[in-house]
Amino acid sequence: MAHSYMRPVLLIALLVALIALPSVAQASGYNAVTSLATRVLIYGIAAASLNFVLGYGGMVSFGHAAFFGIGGYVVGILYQHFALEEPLLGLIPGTNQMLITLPAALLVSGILAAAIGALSLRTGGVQFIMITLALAQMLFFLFVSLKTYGGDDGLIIRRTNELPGLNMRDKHTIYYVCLAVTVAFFALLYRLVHSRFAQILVGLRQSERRMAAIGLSPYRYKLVAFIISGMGCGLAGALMANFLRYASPDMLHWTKSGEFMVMVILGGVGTLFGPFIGAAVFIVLESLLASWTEHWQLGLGLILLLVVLYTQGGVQAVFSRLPGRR
Amino acid sequence: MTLFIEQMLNGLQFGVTLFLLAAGLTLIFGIMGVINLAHGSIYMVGAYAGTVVATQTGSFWLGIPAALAAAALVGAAMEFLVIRRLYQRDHLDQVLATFSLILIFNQVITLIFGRQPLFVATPEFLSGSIEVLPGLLYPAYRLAIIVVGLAVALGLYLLINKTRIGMLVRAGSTNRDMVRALGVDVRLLYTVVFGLGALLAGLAGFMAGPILAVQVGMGEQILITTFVVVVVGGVGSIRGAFFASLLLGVIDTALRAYLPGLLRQIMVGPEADALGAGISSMGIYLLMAIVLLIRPKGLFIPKS
Amino acid sequence: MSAVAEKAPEQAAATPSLAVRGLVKSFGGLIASDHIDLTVRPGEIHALIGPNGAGKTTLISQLMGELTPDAGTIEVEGQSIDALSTASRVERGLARTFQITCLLPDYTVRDNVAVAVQVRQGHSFRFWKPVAKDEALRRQAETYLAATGLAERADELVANLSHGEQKQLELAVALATEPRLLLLDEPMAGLGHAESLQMIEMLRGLKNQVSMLLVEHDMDAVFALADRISVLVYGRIIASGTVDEIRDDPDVRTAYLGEGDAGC
Amino acid sequence: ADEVKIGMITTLSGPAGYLGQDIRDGFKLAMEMNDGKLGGVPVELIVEDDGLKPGNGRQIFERMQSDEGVKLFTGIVFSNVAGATVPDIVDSGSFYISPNAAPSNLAGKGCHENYFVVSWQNDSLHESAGQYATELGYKNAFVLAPNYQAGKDAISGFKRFFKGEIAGEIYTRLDQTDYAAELAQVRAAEPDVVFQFHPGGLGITFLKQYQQAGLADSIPMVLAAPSLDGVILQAIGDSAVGLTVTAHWNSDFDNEANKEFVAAWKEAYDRPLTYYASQGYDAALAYASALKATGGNIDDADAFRESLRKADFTSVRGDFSFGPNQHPVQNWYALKVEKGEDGTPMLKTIGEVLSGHSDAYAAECQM
Amino acid sequence: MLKVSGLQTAYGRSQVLFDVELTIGEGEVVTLLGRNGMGKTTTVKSIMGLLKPLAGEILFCGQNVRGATPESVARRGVGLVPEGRQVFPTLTVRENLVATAANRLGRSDAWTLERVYELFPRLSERVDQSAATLSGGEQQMLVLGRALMTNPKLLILDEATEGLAPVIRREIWGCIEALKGEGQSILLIDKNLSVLKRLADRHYIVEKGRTVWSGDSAALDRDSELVHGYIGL
Ligand SMILES: Nc1ncnc2c1ncn2[C@@H]1O[C@H](COP(=O)(O)OP(=O)(O)OP(=O)(O)O)[C@@H](O)[C@H]1O
Ligand SMILES: Nc1ncnc2c1ncn2[C@@H]1O[C@H](COP(=O)(O)OP(=O)(O)OP(=O)(O)O)[C@@H](O)[C@H]1O
Ligand SMILES: [Mg+2]
Ligand SMILES: [Mg+2]
Repeated sequence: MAHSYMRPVLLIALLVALIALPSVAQASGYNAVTSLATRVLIYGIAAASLNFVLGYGGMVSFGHAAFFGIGGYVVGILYQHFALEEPLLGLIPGTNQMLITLPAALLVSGILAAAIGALSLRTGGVQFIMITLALAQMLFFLFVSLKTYGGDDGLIIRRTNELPGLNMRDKHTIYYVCLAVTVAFFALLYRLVHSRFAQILVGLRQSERRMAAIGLSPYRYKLVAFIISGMGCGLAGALMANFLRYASPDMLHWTKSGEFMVMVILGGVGTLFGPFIGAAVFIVLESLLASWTEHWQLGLGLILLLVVLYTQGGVQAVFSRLPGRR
Repeated sequence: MTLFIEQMLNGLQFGVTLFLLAAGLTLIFGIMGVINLAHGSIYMVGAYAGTVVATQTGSFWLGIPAALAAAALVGAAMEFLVIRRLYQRDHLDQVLATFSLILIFNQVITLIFGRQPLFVATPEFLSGSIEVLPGLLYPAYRLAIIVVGLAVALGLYLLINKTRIGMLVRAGSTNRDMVRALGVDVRLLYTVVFGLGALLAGLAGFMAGPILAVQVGMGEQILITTFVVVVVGGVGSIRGAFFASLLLGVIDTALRAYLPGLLRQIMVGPEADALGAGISSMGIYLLMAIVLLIRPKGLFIPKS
Repeated sequence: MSAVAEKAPEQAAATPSLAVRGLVKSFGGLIASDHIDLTVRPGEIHALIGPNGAGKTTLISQLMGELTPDAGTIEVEGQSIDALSTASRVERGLARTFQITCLLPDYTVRDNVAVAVQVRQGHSFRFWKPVAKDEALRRQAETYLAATGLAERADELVANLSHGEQKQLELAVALATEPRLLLLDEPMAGLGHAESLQMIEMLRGLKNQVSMLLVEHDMDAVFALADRISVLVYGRIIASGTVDEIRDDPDVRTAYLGEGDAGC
Repeated sequence: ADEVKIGMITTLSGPAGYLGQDIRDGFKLAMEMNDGKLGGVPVELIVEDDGLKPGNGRQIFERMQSDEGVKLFTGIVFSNVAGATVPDIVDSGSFYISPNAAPSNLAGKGCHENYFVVSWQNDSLHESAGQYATELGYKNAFVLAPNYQAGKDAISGFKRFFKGEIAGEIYTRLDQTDYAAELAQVRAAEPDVVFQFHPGGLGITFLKQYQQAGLADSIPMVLAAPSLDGVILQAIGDSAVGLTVTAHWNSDFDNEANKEFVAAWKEAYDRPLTYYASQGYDAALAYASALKATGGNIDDADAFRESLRKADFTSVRGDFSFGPNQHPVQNWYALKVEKGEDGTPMLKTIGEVLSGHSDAYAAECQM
Repeated sequence: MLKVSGLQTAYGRSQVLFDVELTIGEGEVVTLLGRNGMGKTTTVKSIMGLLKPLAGEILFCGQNVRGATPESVARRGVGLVPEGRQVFPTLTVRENLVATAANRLGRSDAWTLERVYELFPRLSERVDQSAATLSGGEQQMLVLGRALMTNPKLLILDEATEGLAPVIRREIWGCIEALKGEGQSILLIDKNLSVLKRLADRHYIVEKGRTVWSGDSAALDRDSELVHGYIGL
């Protein structure tokens, strides 16, 4: 199969391109491309995380913005306590060290995912979609009314978190940090989706009844997958808060969950890199079209519509149908 | 006491309004099994079409057929051009397709009617209040909504549960090919039913005109609430959607009306108000979460 | 088969493989299991026959823990399994096939079996090692496919299998869990003549290693295989005995077999 | 001089699209009235829709700044987009003039020397309403606002200046479509006056239902400008007659600059004129003043900032200057909805409520 | 009535039927035999229009129906009892029966609910139960009843007795025999060779997507050696 050797080549090419991107962007005078690419990387992580439960596990979560948002707020809240120099709840000191905030975001979003997952996995199908939505919306309303952390106006993070030895005020540095995290994330995800665990997860998507009949308790596996996925989104949220230097309830709103879902479907459900491609296509289209016309949503809508109607399985499917790759 | 009755009446009325909005969705989502995020857009189309015609002609009555026709036509066209290709596919493709339709509809409405909300007059004969109980005045227009909502509920119930069309639609949603192999033109049937669902959305949109803002994006605001109604009631059940609407309406109203007051008994004023508002915003979501945890299929679907 | 399965009969020689006592299950007004008592001896093939809707599948689902009985107890090899989840029952050696096939349609035939092997091995919380490179798993899966005559179809997607092939795969998957008590829900249904014969041969080969509760309407198969037969009618066991006893039981003839040639 | 580029990041899509549209068109009007120049310097205005997403606002800024070399920005409608975007703009040395959103976190400690506001600070809007309600002699007021930051600011702003009692306080929801429960409470509380803050579509809905519930005739209402802008007024029609509003600007202001502006708007656009447009227009005038003073040289940031601070332009509002946190110091007026000559309701200015009013956060700002 | 020749059909890229021949005359009962996976169901689906054949000819009552939609094939009078019990799970028993009921050809002795209940008394006990919760055999009866309610000219039964108790099976054979007596044309797929031999007029055997043998019951006995090779008897 052409697939097996084409793929590593393509991936390496992509990686090289991503590494070269800031310099190329600068040289050609399109500096903003670097920030655009940073956003793509971050959303790529979020979408791929969602895809892990949605595409592989068949759990259509409509509440993943909750994890994205909480990841962002962990960074924001820790920063605020750091800046004001008053510990959180009188106990936990604030910090602006990325080596602490990222793990903290992972931890908190993991705990949140465990809670939300434990509740919502008791249902399935449409009910699961709606209950994840409901729980995420509750969190949204909570943050909207939390005046201490800016409520609806959000939390401004005046300085990006620090990493020892790096100048985090430089846009290229942030880009490379995000790229490194993204590469690590996808490497892990690659192993994960080919593991025994994923084999089970994909089986559960196809028939829970069958999986139970061969001796498996579905709930535990689904919950673990949900937690992993929530942590991925939390990571993305934490990076986003660092990149935007801002966290707001907007990150938790259901429309954000919807966007993630659109990215996943656009790129290709249940494929490893599909969601990443989906995120790239979505974000790039959005900003490209918006810079051309104020009626960009019309264009975006039409393009998305054509993609669903004429590609079966998203953008990824188009690639794999190109001649010579089958 | 009058206040309490009034609040309950408000709750019921809000519930019926919700049902009016959810009715079309029950048909399309609950029964045909299509996740149609653009349902709200059709609601908007109905509101705009009806309002524009009513304003241009000066007659509220002429607005009604305009709203119904526009919504039904747009709905049928949407089914014919887009949705029809997606029945066999994953629900997720429906999500993406109808999401793009939202973007398209909003932009097209903006291009045609501009960005400002439209002016809608309440029809003269419904603009006053009626004394429903001694000392309890109630806006006539809202009573009209209740009447229309109840009529729609009854009509839908009969259609789905007592007619062959209803059976065929339900049958088709689980096994399209088999329905076709038994000699029924499912495609036509679905176009018609989708059009009917759209028509109901259009009706809801037009009826909402005099009490809400007719503006771009008005559909998305109600979309989630209506999905909640359908799911709480039990997907596919008209009866469920109806009672869930009333339940949500009453609970929501009661929370808004009484929760801050209750909280104020145990906390200081402003905090109680903010917390009360916060909890009541979460109200419907909280309710849905609780309902689904206790009855995972919704209220009106038998357990097994 | 594996060592466990081989030893099982001796170990449990005294205790029955399966003992059901006073099992009751009703759906609304309908009583699907009406105080069922049933024993499957170690190593035997115990056939359960009865008219459509008698409650056979419902009984199997209760044995597997997919449905909760209203009353009664179930013991496997002398131990109560009433409180156990489906998964733990499988660990105790129970396995079933589904009358209306229930497989993983997007997996290949081999993967369907491999997943079952993997679950049996119990190393499923492994997030790192690629499963596709696990040769041992593949090979094990293939032995079960060979046993059920599906070896040639190993790489086919299950969605592309014909109905009969899916029934064969049902059995292969159940075998992959290395059961000591196999609950077979109409394994012959949908099989062609040749395949039915093949299936009978195979089940006969498993005899004495695995106890079986065989639900089947194909009387040729039942009479060819069963050591004992129980007859379930309207949720109630109306007769229980050897093949000959049952064949001649007048009640069974009217309720189930019908008069005349029993062959059809 | 060389052409100067001004980047406008604003919200053009969704229900709130009309706000951004008016800001943009007000700004453009100022340019068109001067042959595409501001302060005698040719200007290119680049507009982009942020879709009300903070991340997009930030992205648009990056692109405009680095790819198109824009250094002067304006346009953001909503506080949350401003929160994600403005700090970046000003930290990078560019200038930002807000034509609308002015959240408190950027007005006090978070103020910045390159950040200017020509509209108001969020709280001031409602302080004037509180003041006016007091002046009208109302003894107790029922207050309602959505449960989000701006809503809370509104109520606290109102209460800060209202001397009477609060008969009831309700926080509504941002996505609420039915106010019957709240209106019943209002009716039961029998207040002298109702103050409510519900901008845009929410306001239309609230006012329609208020009128239908028969409250419009029995309980008067005092509002701040966002709850009854020109568009809302048009959408609810006659039932608005009699409502009182406090604002920093109105179309009937009797000064030359305003008359010119109003006339030009009517000439150019066939839709109601809102205060958002006036703020867009003023933002343009503010840039014009600084461009004129510096001769279009924006590279000397200090000089440009100095000339901006002077606020050397004739605002359509009349007197206008920047306070220490570079937010406006201005007068607030009382308006009343009356039937105009052509029979359609219009806002009429009836008096001054506060003069030379600044905001509560200015003191916290250290530059 | 039905004439199939040179039929070729594929699922996606994998071709399953290569050359299927089949003829059913007015009032005839014909069987399609073959091992699992040889293409019997695929043939049926191709006839019904549920699959689009690659090549070949399908004439129903003299009209070419190859490539026609399933609904138009059904409306011309083909009734299908599909393999694998495809009831409409969310409908009740009664609804399953009436939803698609029709008498398009204007039969005088049309099937009615009563007649179906008479044929399958068990169904009449389960009128308002949702079809998903029926037992396997009950579902099979329901599907058969549902097809009868469309009053077809040609009835296709794809393993219609699968999973039925011997009594019921016998009843169904009886019913098919009665239908045959009324002149109903039937295409049968089943593994119950002894009954098929008695009931059917002619038989076809498919092997790997090709019609490899055809003939009447007597010929089937005569060629038993050959037949054994194909279907393992
Ligand atoms: N979930 C349920 N709700 C209501 N009735 C049910 C349910 N499940 C099964 N039944 C009824 O219980 C009875 C027994 O069903 P079961 O599937 O066990 O029959 P069976 O003996 O397996 O029949 P068959 O041989 O036809 O498969 C049937 O009448 C069926 O309709
Ligand atoms: N949906 C499908 N996609 C791809 N291949 C299929 C599909 N369905 C069936 N096949 C293949 O087509 C061949 C013929 O299948 P078909 O279902 O027609 O067999 P059959 O003769 O009806 O067998 P059975 O008696 O087992 O039902 C089989 O090899 C099967 O694997
Ligand atoms: Mg059964
Ligand atoms: Mg078949």
